[in-house]
Amino acid sequence: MTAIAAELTPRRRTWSSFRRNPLGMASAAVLLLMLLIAIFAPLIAPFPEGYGPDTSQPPSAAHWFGTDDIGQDVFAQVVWGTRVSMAVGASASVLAIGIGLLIGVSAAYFRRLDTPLGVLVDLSLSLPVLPLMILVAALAGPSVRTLAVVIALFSWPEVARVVRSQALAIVPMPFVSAAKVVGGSSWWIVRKHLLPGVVPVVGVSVVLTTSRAVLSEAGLSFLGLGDPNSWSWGTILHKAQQSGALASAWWTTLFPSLAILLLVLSTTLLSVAYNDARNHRSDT
Amino acid sequence: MRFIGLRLARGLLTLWFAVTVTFFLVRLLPGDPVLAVADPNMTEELRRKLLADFGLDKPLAAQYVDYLGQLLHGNLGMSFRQSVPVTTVLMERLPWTLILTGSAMVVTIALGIPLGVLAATRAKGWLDRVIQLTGVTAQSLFVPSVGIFLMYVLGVWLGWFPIGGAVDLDATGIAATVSMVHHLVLPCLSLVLIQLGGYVLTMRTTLIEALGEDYVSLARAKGVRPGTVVWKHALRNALLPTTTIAGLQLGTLVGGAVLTETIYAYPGIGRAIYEAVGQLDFPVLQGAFVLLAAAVVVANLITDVAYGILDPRVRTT
Amino acid sequence: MSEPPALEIRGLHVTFTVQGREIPAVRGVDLTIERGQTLALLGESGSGKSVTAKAVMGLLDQPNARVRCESARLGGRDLLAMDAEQLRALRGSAMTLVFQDALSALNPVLSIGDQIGELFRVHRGLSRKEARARSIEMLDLVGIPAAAKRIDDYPHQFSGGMRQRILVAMAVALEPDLIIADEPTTALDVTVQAQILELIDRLRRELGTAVLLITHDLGVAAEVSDRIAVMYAGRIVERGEVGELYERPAHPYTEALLAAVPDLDSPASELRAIPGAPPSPAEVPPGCSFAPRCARASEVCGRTRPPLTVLRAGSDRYVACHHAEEMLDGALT
Amino acid sequence: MALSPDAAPTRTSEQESEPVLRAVNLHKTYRGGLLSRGGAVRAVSGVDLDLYPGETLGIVGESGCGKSTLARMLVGLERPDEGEVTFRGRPFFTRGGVPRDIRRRVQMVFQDPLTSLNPRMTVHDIVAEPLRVHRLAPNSRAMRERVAELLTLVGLSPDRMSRFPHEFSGGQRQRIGIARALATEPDVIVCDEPVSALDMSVQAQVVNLFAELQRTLGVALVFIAHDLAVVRHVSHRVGVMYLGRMAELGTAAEVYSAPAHPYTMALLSAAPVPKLALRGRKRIMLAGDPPSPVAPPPGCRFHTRCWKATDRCGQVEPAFEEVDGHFAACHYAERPA
Amino acid sequence: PSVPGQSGSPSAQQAAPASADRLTIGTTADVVNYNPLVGNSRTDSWVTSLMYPHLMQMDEAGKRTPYLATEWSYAEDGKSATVKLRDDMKWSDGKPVTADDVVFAITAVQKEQFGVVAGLITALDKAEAVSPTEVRFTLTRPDGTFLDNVGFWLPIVPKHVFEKAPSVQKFANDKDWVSAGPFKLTKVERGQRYIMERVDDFGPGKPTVKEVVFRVFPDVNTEVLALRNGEIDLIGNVLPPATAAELKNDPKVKLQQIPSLGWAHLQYNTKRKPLDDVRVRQALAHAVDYEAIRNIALKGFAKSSNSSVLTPTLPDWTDPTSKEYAFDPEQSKKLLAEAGQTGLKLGMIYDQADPNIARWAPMVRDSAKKAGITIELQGLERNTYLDKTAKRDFDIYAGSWAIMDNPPANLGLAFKTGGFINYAQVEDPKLDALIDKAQRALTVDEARGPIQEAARIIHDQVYDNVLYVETFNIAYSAKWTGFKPMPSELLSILNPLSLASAKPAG
Ligand SMILES: Nc1ncnc2c1ncn2[C@@H]1O[C@H](COP(=O)(O)OP(=O)(O)OP(=O)(O)O)[C@@H](O)[C@H]1O
Ligand SMILES: Nc1ncnc2c1ncn2[C@@H]1O[C@H](COP(=O)(O)OP(=O)(O)OP(=O)(O)O)[C@@H](O)[C@H]1O
Ligand SMILES: [Mg+2]
Ligand SMILES: [Mg+2]
Repeated sequence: MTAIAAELTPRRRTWSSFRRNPLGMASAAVLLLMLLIAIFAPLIAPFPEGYGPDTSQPPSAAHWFGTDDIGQDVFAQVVWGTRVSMAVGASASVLAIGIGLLIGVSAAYFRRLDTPLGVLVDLSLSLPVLPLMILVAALAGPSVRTLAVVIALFSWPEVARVVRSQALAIVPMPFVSAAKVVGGSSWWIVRKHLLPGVVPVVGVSVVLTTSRAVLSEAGLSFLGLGDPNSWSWGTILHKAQQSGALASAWWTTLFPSLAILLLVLSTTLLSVAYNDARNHRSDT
Repeated sequence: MRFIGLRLARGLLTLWFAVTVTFFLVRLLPGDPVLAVADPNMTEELRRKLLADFGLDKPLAAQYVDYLGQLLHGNLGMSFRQSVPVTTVLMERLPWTLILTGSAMVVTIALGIPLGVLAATRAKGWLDRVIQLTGVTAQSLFVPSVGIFLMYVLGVWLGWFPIGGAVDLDATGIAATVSMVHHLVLPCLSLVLIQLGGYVLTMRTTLIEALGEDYVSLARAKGVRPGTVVWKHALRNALLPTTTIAGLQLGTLVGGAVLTETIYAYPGIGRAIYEAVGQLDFPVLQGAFVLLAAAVVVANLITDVAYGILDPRVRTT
Repeated sequence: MSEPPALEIRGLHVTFTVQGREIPAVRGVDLTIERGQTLALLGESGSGKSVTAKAVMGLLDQPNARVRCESARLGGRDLLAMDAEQLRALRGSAMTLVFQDALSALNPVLSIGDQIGELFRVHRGLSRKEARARSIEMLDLVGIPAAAKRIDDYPHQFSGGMRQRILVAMAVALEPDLIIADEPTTALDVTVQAQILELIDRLRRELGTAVLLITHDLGVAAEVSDRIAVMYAGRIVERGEVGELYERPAHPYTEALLAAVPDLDSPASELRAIPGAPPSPAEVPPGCSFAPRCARASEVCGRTRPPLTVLRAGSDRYVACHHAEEMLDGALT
Repeated sequence: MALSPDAAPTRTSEQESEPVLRAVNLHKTYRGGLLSRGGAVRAVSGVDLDLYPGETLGIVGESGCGKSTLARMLVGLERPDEGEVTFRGRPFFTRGGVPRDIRRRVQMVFQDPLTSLNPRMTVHDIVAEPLRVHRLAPNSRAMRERVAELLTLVGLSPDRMSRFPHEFSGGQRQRIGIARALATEPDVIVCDEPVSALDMSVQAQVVNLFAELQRTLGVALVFIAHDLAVVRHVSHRVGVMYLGRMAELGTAAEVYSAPAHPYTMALLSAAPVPKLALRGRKRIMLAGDPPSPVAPPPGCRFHTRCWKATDRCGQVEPAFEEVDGHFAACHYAERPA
Repeated sequence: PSVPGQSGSPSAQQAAPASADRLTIGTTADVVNYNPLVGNSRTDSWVTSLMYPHLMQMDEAGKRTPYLATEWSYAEDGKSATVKLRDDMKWSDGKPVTADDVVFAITAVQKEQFGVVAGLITALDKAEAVSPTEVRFTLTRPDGTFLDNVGFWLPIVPKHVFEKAPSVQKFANDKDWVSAGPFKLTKVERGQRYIMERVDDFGPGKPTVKEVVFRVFPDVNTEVLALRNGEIDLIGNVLPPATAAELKNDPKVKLQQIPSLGWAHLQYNTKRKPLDDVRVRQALAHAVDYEAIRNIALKGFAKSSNSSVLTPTLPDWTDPTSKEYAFDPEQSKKLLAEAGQTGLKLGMIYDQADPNIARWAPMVRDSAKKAGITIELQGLERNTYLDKTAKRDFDIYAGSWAIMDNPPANLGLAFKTGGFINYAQVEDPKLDALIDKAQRALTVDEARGPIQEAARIIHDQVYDNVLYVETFNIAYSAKWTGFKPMPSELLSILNPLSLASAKPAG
């Protein structure tokens, strides 16, 4: 194997194997598209506000995704919802990964911290999301930021677990010992060796946490704990449900549901494809 | 033995921690439990009396000590709102939740493992792609959307399944069981859908990894039949991560599935918690959390034991 | 010898496809091992030794490997004419493989008794109980003390040497015609190594099994083998009876290899390393693969690949070098 | 790298009498973790050794006898349970860990050349790591130059320094590890099986490199290996370990030609030699498996497998006795008359 | 409706005609408290009001009608009141319902001070049973609202059961119910259903339906699906306007429209600057598009109350001269300029779980924007919302009152200084005096003058900004008929007398 590995760096190898996976590429394209939609939302559709005479219209040329029960354009809602949903997803996962990285690596490297941190992780996994969400929302007001923080608070334990298990595999590696022998401090080793080492796993984690965050955001908004001043896909669904039009005005639920599905699906597929690409054993 | 003792100690620590955190958390919730119970139009005296009745007039620390004391006696207190013991409130819901989440878990595992194996043994073939894609798609579904879709299509249009509820009123004996299953199908299906992907994908990944191991080559070199190679040699090694997922899930079983129970009007504990939050029924909430934490701790223990059964290297005796 | 050789392989090619590129790992290998003989396969890391072994065992059926062979006969049976099921029936009974890394080759979650017994159950159709009894015998045979007690233990409960012996036990359990041992002792220290080699050798003597021993260690090869084949970049470059080959290597690579070994008797001298690195299997030069590192390389070496030819008619020495004759002459003088 | 044959290592008599590294009565026991079944592993129990400037001390012994553990203690990666390691008379293990300047002076070369190099770092970063940690280079230019110098020193072309370790061959990787060890200009380098993962021909390259470095830089080496021939080739003195203890220690010539301890004899006899003449020679086959380090046998640790063992061996632990600078721990050591 | 013993496929159920055996009602929450004196949730009352009679019911115009009481009146001086009871009501254990029970219930509330009623009987001195069918209330001051309040709100409980509890208020009453309504509770499956059986000798007449089953659903959406699927016959909850609009065309479903007794409104915190300035409040009132809210958010299922707190539901009280504030952003801007306000920025709290308000809250924000006012929505979780309201911690409060059945009493609570639901924190002596006067009046005719005067002040001062009075839609299966509608979601067609008279159609 060595002779071949020598020809391509693992990164390039991963990339070239990734490139040949149509699902992975399609997912990446969809994500990119959604990102663009999120960034350029103001150019695509005006912010959905106000009310109009065309209430509960099915999709038409004027309103691609139809209108809701107060006459707002569902397409515009979905477009702007992309922004919030992706922002919450991304920021929650960044936060969760930050905390998870720190805790996971510490637990793996500082043996003494392992047990207390393990208890902390167990605890966090057994904590109920909903009351905490209500609590934070009440103390800080239901805003996109609050949502992100709360979701992050519930996602980090999983990241921490993954990171810890990966870091545990790195800690006994001779190159860590080598760094110690040349005089590197613990902080140095954590920074220069452990963190870069767990980054690839975290890459997958980011994607998965993001998709879970998107679903959580939708769920919380659906339960009425979202930010009323911005549009997210969960908010659209929540409003559709509140208006009692879930089943009849199918367009008010279908499109946001599809958007959620598409985003979560493509992020998940992306991580699967990335994982596959990284696993050179299953190369064909 | 020592290992079990340590695990147990750690479990108790986790439990205590959870009880403490949730105790204070619950009491930080905005709103006034007294308001949620009695008419807001009450006199100050009544208010004080109610607070005293609920034990909310003492300082937090004293309330906490009281609670711990009661908890040690297995007493979870009385529901503010319903004036019945918390245990009663929870035990009414727990069986339903366990039926729903438990059956979903069993079905998921029973489907997920074979599908994962199928995908892994045909890695990168079309069947693998189909299984993967289905799993991932199902996993990405948003519960309320699926719920409404399923209820509308299978319930209202086709009339195959009832809308909401857990069992028919008149059914007794076998008919009751049939009706229970009948009501279970849709909520269970949507839970299975969203969980299946996790199992399939994990199973697939770990099995592919295991199939590349030397001991699999050795089994083949020994002339073992291909099926036996997969199911006997590779699968058991690949089951550990799946066990981890299942263990994690096991711990959340008693917590119910708020969204699913809500959508399908299933009388589970998840909804009870959701309602108790709305009613600021501290004792019920607190009791539910103790139950959740205990379940997580027990599930961890079970997972460890399962690890030991699956992997002799972990065995402790 | 009227009997057919235990193993006879002609023109074995193995090509891997990695990312759309073809990697010919083995390119035309001929191997013949007589019954009761040991052939040691030497060669640099990555020269294709393990791949050859796996190809012979029929284990290379992953989608990215392509195996071609002109003829393959195992004790007279034509391996190429068999279907997958027939081949499977031969594996483990008529030909067996001893893996290099004993810890990863034993299934960690199955007991030793289960893993050995499986052979008897699959190939001999024995019952669970009978298979168990035979497994205990096998453990005894390879010198595991208190075999009956340890039969239900798991691999991690054995020491490295014991695990390796368990692998050997599996390889010899059904008295195969051929044992392929792929670096069976590299992970072990010399005392245990000696025990394992002794064991394989004893079984060869007693059962008349043919052994293909793959090794890095020239010392090991010298001690146990009858004949030696030296591989370089996917081909056999020299083959012959062990004594002759060690005394008078006819290929510069063989010579260099022998020279690089430190000598217990004359520690003072500098070790002689082979300059340069072996060619990547994907891009082997057109001529002799060793030419870029060879001190004797001449212009012809870079152009035409020397075929593996018999050195002297009637002898058993084969070599693939344009300068073989010079080498031998040089050695003589 | 032209090296005349006569420059081969033979320990000169005008050696400095002050050892650069000294280990006294080192003990190390690994206690089982939560999941481990058995008891504590007594990896090293009571090893003394001195390393003099400019010499190579070879250490051999079977797998699991505690060689790596000893090596790790000698470089301060592992704190001994008992005993002390001193560098030029200064203790290694202080309350605040190993003093930084001692860390600088004592370096290690690891067994597996690939895993001891962080696959995510370039060769430059790997070799520069000690320079960064000890702030030995004023700026990045100086650092590059120093790295280039080090790479040249070990025979690697400096223009490949921005590549990753996996792009190098085994021998080259091992050289990178050596370059890293040399970066701080150490006085001692402990090499834990630096060649056992390498091909014969690559092994030859690395062994030659060590010899030359020692000659030009004068570092003291501890050279751990299980290949007896290689150890013989590089060492001035050789120690033989068995089950956490030193069984024999003496000059290479003496240990190889006149082993005093039965274990050494068995080891030497078992080593395969690519000489047909020696084929079928009488090997000393040791009975049974090595005892478990969890419960080492009482008395002489080797007595369970020793053909010379008597009752005394099972009861009394032999002292590590010196005769003319040749130590052996055996009641029946074969000493030249 | 499913027939006992036949729990087959739902489609079979759909085909079958309704039988009088069972009426299934969809509700959205479990019964939290079976003690009617304590329980205060709407969904609880649906069940408990079938078990515990009230003295009076209400007709579609909000007027009190007899139930347990047959007659009632005040003494001349207004310092006492008498109520005559019917003599044919029995508790389910066979004991008759008597004046003692009424006295017990009101005295318990008076003594232990709990529930809605406690705040409504502050004028009560004592209650006594004159005869088994007559109760006399002695009052400390004349209070024309007393009988209406007690009659409508006070559930009558069996003394012989409730008196055994040390504290009536803490009596859970969660099993072995002794009740006196048209149906008695026989079986409870929490989270799923409540089964009630017909009471054959129900005083006002034997109910047609043998069994009433309440089934618990998470929300109206599912209830609608179940109704369409034939699994339930009646949805207790009010339909969201959009659903009602859609169900209108469903032949299998009938809609019953009933007026609300309350109204939806915005209240401005008059203790906060600049909302203490009436011009700012008026500017805000001009910045709401009332028409649009009624037509779009409520799909036309709402009536204007002409910005008056005297809604058209109670025609006895309404003031025909009241005019609705016009949606006029220019006027708003002018008023704001007069008040010296620029860039006005306010927060508006509301209960995110209330579907109607959640829908029009953004409309309020968006129309205010046209007048240059920024309103930031604070859609809150229910308890947070209640907490903030109780603490008067808001700029603008958006909400609705469910039942304002008696203007003199209700306006007192809502607008008198220190009034318990005086969210706007109005302190207006003139208003206080007018309301007091109306409360003392013993007849509507006497009270109407001062109340209309008070309502005009509330209108002009924008102490309350009434948006609309909702027209509730109650859906039931076309297989049923004979319901007696009453105003408000609390009564709708889900009240004892209505269910007692319900029968299968055709
Ligand atoms: N599954 C595979 N896919 C692609 N290439 C492979 C595969 N297996 C082996 N190779 C390549 O085939 C060549 C020969 O490998 P092989 O394992 O036979 O070497 P070897 O002689 O056994 O070396 P070593 O002494 O290190 O074990 C190597 O270049 C290796 O990279
Ligand atoms: N971190 C550790 N925890 C527990 N036991 C250990 C640890 N490291 C080593 N050991 C044990 O200590 C003993 C000595 O190990 P060490 O690695 O020093 O042996 P070695 O002589 O280097 O062997 P090898 O030649 O195989 O490298 C062994 O029994 C080993 O299992
Ligand atoms: Mg190999
Ligand atoms: Mg070692």
